[in-house]
Amino acid sequence: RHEIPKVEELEKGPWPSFVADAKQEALRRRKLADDRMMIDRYVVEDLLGQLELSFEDGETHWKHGGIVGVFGYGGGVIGRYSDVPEKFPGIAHFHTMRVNQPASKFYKTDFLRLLADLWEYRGSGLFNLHGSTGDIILLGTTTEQLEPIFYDMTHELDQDLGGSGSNLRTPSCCIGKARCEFACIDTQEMCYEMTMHYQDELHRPAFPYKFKFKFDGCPNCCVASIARSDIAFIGTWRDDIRIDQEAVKAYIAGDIVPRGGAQKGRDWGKFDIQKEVIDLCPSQCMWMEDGKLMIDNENCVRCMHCINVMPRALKPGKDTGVSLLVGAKAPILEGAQIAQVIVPFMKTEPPYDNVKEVIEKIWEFWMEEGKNRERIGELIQRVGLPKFLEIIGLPPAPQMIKTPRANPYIFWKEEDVKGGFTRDIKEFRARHKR
Amino acid sequence: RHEIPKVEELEKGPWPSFVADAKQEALRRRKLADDRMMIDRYVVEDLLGQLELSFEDGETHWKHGGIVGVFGYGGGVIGRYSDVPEKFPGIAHFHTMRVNQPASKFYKTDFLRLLADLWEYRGSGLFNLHGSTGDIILLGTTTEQLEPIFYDMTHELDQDLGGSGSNLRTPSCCIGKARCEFACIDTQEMCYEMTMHYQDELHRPAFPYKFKFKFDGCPNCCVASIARSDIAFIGTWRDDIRIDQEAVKAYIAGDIVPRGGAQKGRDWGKFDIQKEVIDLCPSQCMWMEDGKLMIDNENCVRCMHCINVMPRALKPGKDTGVSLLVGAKAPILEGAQIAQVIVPFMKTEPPYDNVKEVIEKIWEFWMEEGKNRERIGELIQRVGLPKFLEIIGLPPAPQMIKTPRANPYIFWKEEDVKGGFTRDIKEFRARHKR
Amino acid sequence: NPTKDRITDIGPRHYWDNFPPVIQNNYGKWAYHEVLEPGVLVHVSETGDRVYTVRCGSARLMTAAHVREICDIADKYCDGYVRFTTRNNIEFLVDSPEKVEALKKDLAGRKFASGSYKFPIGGTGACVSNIVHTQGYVHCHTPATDASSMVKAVMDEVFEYFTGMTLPAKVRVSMACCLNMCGAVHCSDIALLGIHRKPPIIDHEVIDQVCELPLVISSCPLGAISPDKTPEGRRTLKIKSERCMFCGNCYTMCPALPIADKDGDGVAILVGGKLSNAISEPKFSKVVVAYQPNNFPRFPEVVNTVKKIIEVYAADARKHERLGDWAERIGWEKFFEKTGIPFTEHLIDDYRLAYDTFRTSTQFKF
Amino acid sequence: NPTKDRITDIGPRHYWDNFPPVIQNNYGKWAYHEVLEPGVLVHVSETGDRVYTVRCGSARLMTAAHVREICDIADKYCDGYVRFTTRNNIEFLVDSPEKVEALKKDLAGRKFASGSYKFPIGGTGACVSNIVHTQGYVHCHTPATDASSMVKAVMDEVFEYFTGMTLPAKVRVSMACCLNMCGAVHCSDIALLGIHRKPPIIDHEVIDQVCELPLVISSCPLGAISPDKTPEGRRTLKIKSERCMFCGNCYTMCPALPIADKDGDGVAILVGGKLSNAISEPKFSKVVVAYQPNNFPRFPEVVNTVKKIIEVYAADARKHERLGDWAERIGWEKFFEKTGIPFTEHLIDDYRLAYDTFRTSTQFKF
Ligand code: SRM
Ligand code: SRM
Ligand code: SRM
Ligand code: SRM
Ligand code: SF4
Ligand code: SF4
Ligand code: SF4
Ligand code: SF4
Ligand code: SF4
Ligand code: SF4
Ligand code: SF4
Ligand code: SF4
Repeated sequence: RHEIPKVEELEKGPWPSFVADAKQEALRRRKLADDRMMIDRYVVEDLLGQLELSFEDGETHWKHGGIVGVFGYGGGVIGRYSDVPEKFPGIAHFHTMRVNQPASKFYKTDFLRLLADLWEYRGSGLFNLHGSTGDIILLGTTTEQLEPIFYDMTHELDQDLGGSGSNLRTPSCCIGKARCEFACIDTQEMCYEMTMHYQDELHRPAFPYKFKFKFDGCPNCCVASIARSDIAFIGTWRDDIRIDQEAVKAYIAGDIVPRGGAQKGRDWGKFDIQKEVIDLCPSQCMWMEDGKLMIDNENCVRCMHCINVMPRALKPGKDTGVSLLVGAKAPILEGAQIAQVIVPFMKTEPPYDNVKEVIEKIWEFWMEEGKNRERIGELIQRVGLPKFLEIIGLPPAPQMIKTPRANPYIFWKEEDVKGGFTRDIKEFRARHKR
Repeated sequence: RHEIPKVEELEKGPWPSFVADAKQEALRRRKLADDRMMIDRYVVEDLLGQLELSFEDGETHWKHGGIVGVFGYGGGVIGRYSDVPEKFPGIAHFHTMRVNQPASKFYKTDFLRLLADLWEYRGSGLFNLHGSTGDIILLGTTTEQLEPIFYDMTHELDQDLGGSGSNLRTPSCCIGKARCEFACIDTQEMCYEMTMHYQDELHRPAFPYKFKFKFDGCPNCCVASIARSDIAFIGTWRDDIRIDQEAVKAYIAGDIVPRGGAQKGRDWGKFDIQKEVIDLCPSQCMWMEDGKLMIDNENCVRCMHCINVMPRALKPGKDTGVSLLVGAKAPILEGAQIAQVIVPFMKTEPPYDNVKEVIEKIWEFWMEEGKNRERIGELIQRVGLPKFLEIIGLPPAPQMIKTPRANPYIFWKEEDVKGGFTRDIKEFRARHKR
Repeated sequence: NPTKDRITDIGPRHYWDNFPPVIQNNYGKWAYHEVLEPGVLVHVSETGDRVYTVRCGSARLMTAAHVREICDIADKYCDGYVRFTTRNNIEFLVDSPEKVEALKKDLAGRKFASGSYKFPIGGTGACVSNIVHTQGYVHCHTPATDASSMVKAVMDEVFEYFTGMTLPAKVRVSMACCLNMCGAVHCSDIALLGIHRKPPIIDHEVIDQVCELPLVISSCPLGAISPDKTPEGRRTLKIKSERCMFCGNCYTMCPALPIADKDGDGVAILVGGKLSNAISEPKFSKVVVAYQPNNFPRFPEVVNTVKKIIEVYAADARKHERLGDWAERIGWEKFFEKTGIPFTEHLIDDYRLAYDTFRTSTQFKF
Repeated sequence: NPTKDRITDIGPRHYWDNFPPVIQNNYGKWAYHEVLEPGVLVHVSETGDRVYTVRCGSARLMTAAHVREICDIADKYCDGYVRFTTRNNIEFLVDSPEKVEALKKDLAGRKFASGSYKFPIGGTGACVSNIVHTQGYVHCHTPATDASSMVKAVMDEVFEYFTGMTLPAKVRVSMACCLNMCGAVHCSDIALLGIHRKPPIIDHEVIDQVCELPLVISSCPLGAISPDKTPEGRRTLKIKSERCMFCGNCYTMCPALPIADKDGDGVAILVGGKLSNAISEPKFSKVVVAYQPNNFPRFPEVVNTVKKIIEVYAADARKHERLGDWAERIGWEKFFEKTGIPFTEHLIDDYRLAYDTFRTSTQFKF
């Protein structure tokens, strides 16, 4: 329908081309029967057309926001309207729906097919698999279709929407125990339980701003929890790394390829345990003794490096649990934050009541003290970590900081100081002339 | 004169006792002829008495400030009055004078004797050798004595006062070339020249706040320039570290004691060049090759460690010059600062005109933009380093930073951007409907 | 009546049902893994079971048709199961080496009409994996650049690094089209970030009707916005442009402050961030190129810079060393020297925690 | 007439005249040095000349009598030259080993009436050198503790570390009696710092006469001070005590806001700073004890803590490792464990750059 030379440029090259893909869908839609589509036939073509125009203008052609949604939910739908609807009527409305992905994104094809059918029928047929937060993103439909889609999805697919707006966002987790030998916690179960337990918080915005949960099975952080969630749940252990000395020898001898072969695209020479593991250990707590690899576990910071490089010889300990880190976010407004430790270690079992208790205390505090659009990480910075800990009832621990304060600007409380704060100038002046 | 049991406690113990010393002076004053003292005979005894009272009260007994000085100078004297003068009349006035010490604090005894005589005659006879900034501190005299002391000092001792108040403070330098093999710049000459050249700035406050110069001959920073001066001048080099391979061998063989024997109070075992030098090199740019010590000088960060440990084998390069770091200060108010690099390297020769040019540009900027009681380091933080560099006319260099910015909050200027900042909403709305 | 028969709060499907049997049977029992070749993993269970994973790139933005094709493949080889990774790659899991071979062959043969691979195999180990990214012109109202096109342009150019494992360590590239950073680029080895460089235009005609002016004023982190009146006496705002850092937060709050501009907008490149705690702590990416133009659709300047950085890193870094660890080891001054990227004043921090980025020592290289 | 014959702006004496001949002759020509024994250095020149330095402790606060005694010694052994170090030690320079021996003997014999050494030899190499400090109750109006007495108490207790060279590296102790930190304690291995813990008292009767109220209000970095009226309608100030961090800056600006208090004032202990660029970059000292009482005149709590820290450090650190580098290597959590110092909420930063002190990784020890 439109001339799209710049967009078509993107069909070339080896990497999967979303343009080529979109064009196949566009073609398909051209041929589809009218009753197989509840929205504009040319929706995909118009989208590509508007993209071309955006390239030319160097500016987006979507209008600002727009509040749409499904009844009773405050999130899950992002309203979107073209600002050149006369040129691209197919995308005059082009709302996305965020669909809560299953934990760690395993699918049965029957579900995916149903979803594809539904979305081709009532929407553009375009997906993001997946959105940055983890949702299945259904890209582009009209306002009228929102309720029917929700109805079909809940009734036929047993599937709910995800989060958007000032609420709990769709939690997400790494593959964990499903296919990873490093997992110290059951990320899927934890993610699922928290998602289900906090359905209300997820669907009905009542927070000062967005709030994200992410669950990583170990400090490798494959779901980026430490950088992208208001509470990062990260599996770890507190006993000793398990060592199989025979396997260590096999690594040294070159019988097992290090890091599971993840670097074998280049010839790095023979594996050197000293240079590649021991010298790179951030806490310098490893050494060789009589051909055995020794670890001073008390000084290990559980960085995973040695385990990553020699997964057949080393394994996390067995006394596993979770570390809670709080406050990661993107730079708007105070600058980006990586999450900070607030619970160095806790044991927990489904239904994770002790973890929920911490979560709820944090929310309570945030809802009370947080300003509009203030993330929890910013709030902690504003009120100070000591005060935050006091209110949440967590004991201060050196694990929460990289280093003690350098400045001596301590907020003493009245009860800390003998005699309190109130003093009498007369008494003082009796001792000290002006 | 006074009961001073607590103070007298401090006469005990091996470390030189200022109390025992003060008591010997007090005794001496008791015996001194009246015409040998222009201030109260009991000044020292009253000082000790007031100290005892302060111990009891847990509070100082000096009044707040007091503006006194010598004619035509805005600094050099710190006014001080007792707040219990009726008890301790000898120290009712107890001003200090700051006397500009000679560079790196070498003295001839004739000068010190004259000064001791003068100060015993017209002051308390108590000194600090030296004050934290570097001055000779004359502790305690009366207002009337200030002018006579200044007269005697300038006429008989050829000696001027130092700084206090919102001016250039007394510059100070490490021992440098006078007795140190590491000195890359002539710290005494530079310190002296700057002191003399800027006498007006030193004596007549016209700055927003204090300003300090300190000169260190090398990155060991023996005069603490990097932490305690608004401009730190630190000697360095940019060619190669000079190596005497024979001496290296001698160190390895144990024929020369490492670090000049500075650690020989304990048996640390045989010197291990690998562990003690090569492994501790912060830039990891050293290695042994065929019994020779190799340095990849391009990657050396001139930390001095290897030179410190093996001074007979290693010496700084010969292409020496000075690094300028700006903005060190104590924590009031924004928190303490260590000085930051603004000129990574410059060559300079007496009278250091190129350095003075930088200094003067900094002052000009600070006097224009600085708020009352704002140190230059705080001002740079307030306006931003890029803007500071632009105004001073220094080219930005990666040596000035530890790391590039993590946030993308860049202040683009209008001239950076094609088309400038002014845009027309009508034109925009022609492309984009509301 | 939308509440009729209404079902709500049912959440996602339960994960267990989505697991293929081999995963169900070995849940929590995995003993170790190996990357057999780029894109092909095997995980070995304590029970002796093995699961083979073939990982393929994906554009993330995909159609129903493409999803069905994925399902076809999964049905054919994987008993109807498939998964997506946290970086939007597609994973086909099978339980025997034979199936791996058949699957690989099948996948390699599938191409779009234009010749691009539909399912390029790779994205494992010391590679450039898929680029995490955002909506751009495809769906968002605040972008300063486009996402999908830039990702395609970059991935085309670094394709060999996706299908190979030749790097010292993994290189994670992320992309976000505005400072909101939905691509969470703040901790990536290489981050591509859309940036605005002109202050918002004020739509005086409507602003007092469509926006809460006091809220907009307080939304500006630098206090650049203040109340004003139009000549006609209408309430409006004014912006001190020398205070504006082009963050776009005011536009997020108020549609009458459009900030996008053809000449103003472009791309910043950040490098050296990471997420994992392995060896070094997670860290932020740092801005090393303040601006490159929005040269649609293939962003040659951006692509070349990314490639150059990867190449210099690949040649210079040590085994196991992430990009940021490399840059810190050699020193940022050497990073600029080696990559040939010019150092400009824009790269010097002047925001809130700027002091901590200043060089407060004489330890630097010339 | 004070301007008669006035001489001004003559600066200090020129350094060259103050140099003993051996220094003049070998200026800039020194080849290397050695610490022959604690307190005794030899520097060897390229010319073959040698200068021997005997370094002695000093109280810094000294009398004319003491200065004359120093001069007597310098006249006797050093041709009338003497110098002071940047840490207030006294240096006697001689040109032969024989003179060193005579000098040492002489110095060792000189004691005050009470038995303290006048000139303890030491302060070189891996020692605790003299404590840089400030005025305290001897001369200042803002102290939260006393300086000279605390220094004496500490040095008495760590005397063996001054006269020995048994530590892994130098340990620099500094002392400042209030947050102005004239002792520049912010970058010391161990820093003793007087702190206030009660907000200022307001001297309502005089404040509007002796202080510029707006200046005082703006002097508070936390905006804790605001205008107020007395019952009599006089202009005065009020202080929100929950916002006050007891910095004392308002008192510096205004004598009608005394902040010192017997029960409020005390000592904080900071550790791990350094100035030199050797091995690690210069760094700030960190608060590890938020408060210890002003137990005059010997501060047993402070002295014990200092001693404990030095002992644990001496036993645990590696050769060449400064205290801060040691603490960072073992981790601050281990620092607290090993020294037995309790970790309290007061040690967690909540000032401007606090975020950079937070642990943003899972890398920590239990
Ligand atoms: C769809 C998605 C990008 C994508 O293409 O994947 C997205 C899209 C938007 N994000 Fe986001 N964010 C998305 C994940 C993120 C992430 C990544 C994450 O969650 O891991 C971040 C960074 C992490 C964080 O939370 O800080 C993120 C940080 C933001 C911010 C900045 C928040 C901050 O505190 O700094 C905004 C601005 C705002 O909320 O007003 C924002 C706002 C937006 C809005 C709603 C635009 C706006 O200004 O109102 C975008 C709607 C685009 C559209 O039209 O569809 N988005 N956003 C992601 C959600 C998909 C999903 O549900 O799976
Ligand atoms: C005498 C001396 C302490 C000593 O016992 O040695 C001293 C004494 C005072 N200093 Fe200082 N400062 C002294 C060196 C320092 C240093 C160290 C240095 O210069 O290397 C510093 C830290 C470095 C710096 O400049 O930041 C220092 C940082 C301060 C500050 C905080 C300044 C800041 O920007 O953070 C103040 C507060 C003020 O200026 O109002 C201050 C203020 C004062 C005042 C004037 C008190 C006041 O609030 O007005 C003190 C007078 C005490 C008295 O009655 O004698 N003094 N002051 C030092 C000067 C002696 C000399 O000239 O040699
Ligand atoms: C599949 C996936 C998890 C998922 O739930 O989807 C995953 C799976 C594995 N990760 Fe990961 N990681 C996955 C995203 C991540 C991420 C997140 C990201 O990139 O956004 C990270 C953090 C990256 C960072 O630091 O910036 C991540 C950091 C690691 C590390 C730490 C590497 C390091 O040097 O810092 C390891 C250990 C290793 O590589 O040896 C690891 C190791 C692994 C192992 C070997 C774990 C195991 O035993 O199975 C898995 C296969 C490795 C491989 O791909 O070669 N995984 N891994 C993700 C695949 C993404 C992709 O398609 O490319
Ligand atoms: C005399 C003095 C300079 C002066 O102008 O007065 C001086 C003199 C020497 N210093 Fe220093 N330093 C002097 C204060 C300093 C200071 C400043 C301070 O402590 O306030 C520092 C910075 C301390 C810090 O980092 O906190 C200092 C850090 C060094 C270093 C670096 C040590 C390190 O491990 O970080 C060296 C190298 C070494 O020790 O091998 C050094 C080395 C030296 C040498 C060996 C240089 C030489 O070749 O002559 C000198 C004799 C060493 C000795 O005392 O064992 N000097 N030196 C100062 C003596 C102070 C005292 O009485 O104790
Ligand atoms: S975060 Fe750890 S447990 Fe989870 S997938 Fe990655 S390596 Fe495995
Ligand atoms: S997990 Fe990390 S810190 Fe612990 S021993 Fe292994 S490499 Fe060292
Ligand atoms: S700073 Fe360097 S040159 Fe100066 S005395 Fe110290 S070691 Fe010598
Ligand atoms: S001076 Fe420092 S950085 Fe340079 S080679 Fe020596 S130890 Fe290494
Ligand atoms: S990064 Fe910005 S422009 Fe891109 S999707 Fe997110 S909010 Fe929209
Ligand atoms: S773009 Fe950001 S800095 Fe500029 S006016 Fe808007 S909110 Fe303020
Ligand atoms: S530190 Fe404070 S109390 Fe001590 S001398 Fe300096 S200003 Fe006075
Ligand atoms: S002591 Fe400091 S924080 Fe407290 S009121 Fe005074 S200036 Fe403000």
